[in-house]
Amino acid sequence: MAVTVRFYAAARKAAGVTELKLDAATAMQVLDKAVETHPNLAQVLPQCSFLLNEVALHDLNTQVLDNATLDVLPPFAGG
Amino acid sequence: MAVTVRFYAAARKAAGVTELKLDAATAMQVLDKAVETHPNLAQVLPQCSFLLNEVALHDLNTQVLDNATLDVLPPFAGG
Amino acid sequence: MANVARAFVTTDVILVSELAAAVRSNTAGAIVTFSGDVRDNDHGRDVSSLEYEAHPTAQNLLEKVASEIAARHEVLSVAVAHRHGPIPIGESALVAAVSAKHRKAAFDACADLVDEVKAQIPIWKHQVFADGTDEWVNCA
Amino acid sequence: MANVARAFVTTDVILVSELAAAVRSNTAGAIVTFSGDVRDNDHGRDVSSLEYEAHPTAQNLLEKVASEIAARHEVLSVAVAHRHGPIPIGESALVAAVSAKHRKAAFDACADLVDEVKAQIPIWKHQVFADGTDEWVNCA
Repeated sequence: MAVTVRFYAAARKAAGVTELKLDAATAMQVLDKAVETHPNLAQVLPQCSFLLNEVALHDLNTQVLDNATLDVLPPFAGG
Repeated sequence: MAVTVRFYAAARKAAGVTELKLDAATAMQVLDKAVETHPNLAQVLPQCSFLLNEVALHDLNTQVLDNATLDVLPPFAGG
Repeated sequence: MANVARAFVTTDVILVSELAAAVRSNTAGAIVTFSGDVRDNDHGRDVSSLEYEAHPTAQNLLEKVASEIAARHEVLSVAVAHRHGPIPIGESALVAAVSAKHRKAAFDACADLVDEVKAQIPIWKHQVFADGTDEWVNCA
Repeated sequence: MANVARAFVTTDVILVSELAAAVRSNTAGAIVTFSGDVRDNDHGRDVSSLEYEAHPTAQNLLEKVASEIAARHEVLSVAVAHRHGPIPIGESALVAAVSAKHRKAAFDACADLVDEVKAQIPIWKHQVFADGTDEWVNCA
């Protein structure tokens, strides 16, 4: 499935890019592929939460549909 | 001793006057004399606190000096 | 050590924004304000007008309470004002503002300040109801 | 049932007085406001500039949090705004205002609202220090 990964804040800094487009079947696979090509992500991903098509994702084994968007959100720091 | 008693808020309403001048030796005597001439004070005095020359008075048996001022303060209701 | 930016009684309108500005600083991360406003009802009865009476010592005592709050909490600056005389419905009777590095101290100190003002400052509220009756609040 | 008067993210200056006015009513006896301001220091280091980044869902989530707070407390009206983009030192990043009949509910709801915004809204803070280094806050 063609998936877009979007990186925010510290995740974007670690990735060095704003988004990636890649092919994967599950959310976990998306992240594994992203770390392969952008290894600095490995340090920030364990702290992150994720949105699949802008809905909170609780299980990384969830399958992704074609054209899905996976957002990588570092710990919030509003206020 | 010549003493001035000043009434505030609900105490003034009960007394019907803003202040009284009377002769007494203790704070208690001042209040007793005030109630004698203004009996409606009897209902409000038990809830009141007092200032003798603008300092909080904790013992009504305290002697009053000549020209002292005794303030009668109903329960506060600021804010 | 925290400072008392303002502490006063007045018969004029009190602006919350003015007290907030008085406690503001570039080191403060949080400002909490309280405004106690005159309501058009009390215990289910319509209030048509309202007046506060302040004892001559109210100003000094307000300064004292503000200093105590500034010393008691981890805050940067404290301001408080109480209005007396007639106050139109919807306007502020009591305004407090507190700045602090961190928000919890600002919330705690502001709530504590309001409690202490209500407990310690010799000010009284007189309400006139829509039916023409009136009362001194807190005095049966 | 309490209402949400305002809930928005913005890149403009947020005025506390505007949110306070939005929650005001003649039945409200208490208005509590919070302003979380950009400080010139953090953990003892001088901050020279600061920027917030907001996720596209931040607006919707802010509305949701405000509604939850309005339902959870005995309050009349709730307003909240979060600024993003660059924010000058001393200006507000997060502003909340709550009105209630009684002050305790207003204080509690306003503090709860700020806590929930910080926990639930996808917004990030980027600080640049005087020594030229920078950090995304909360992310080692």
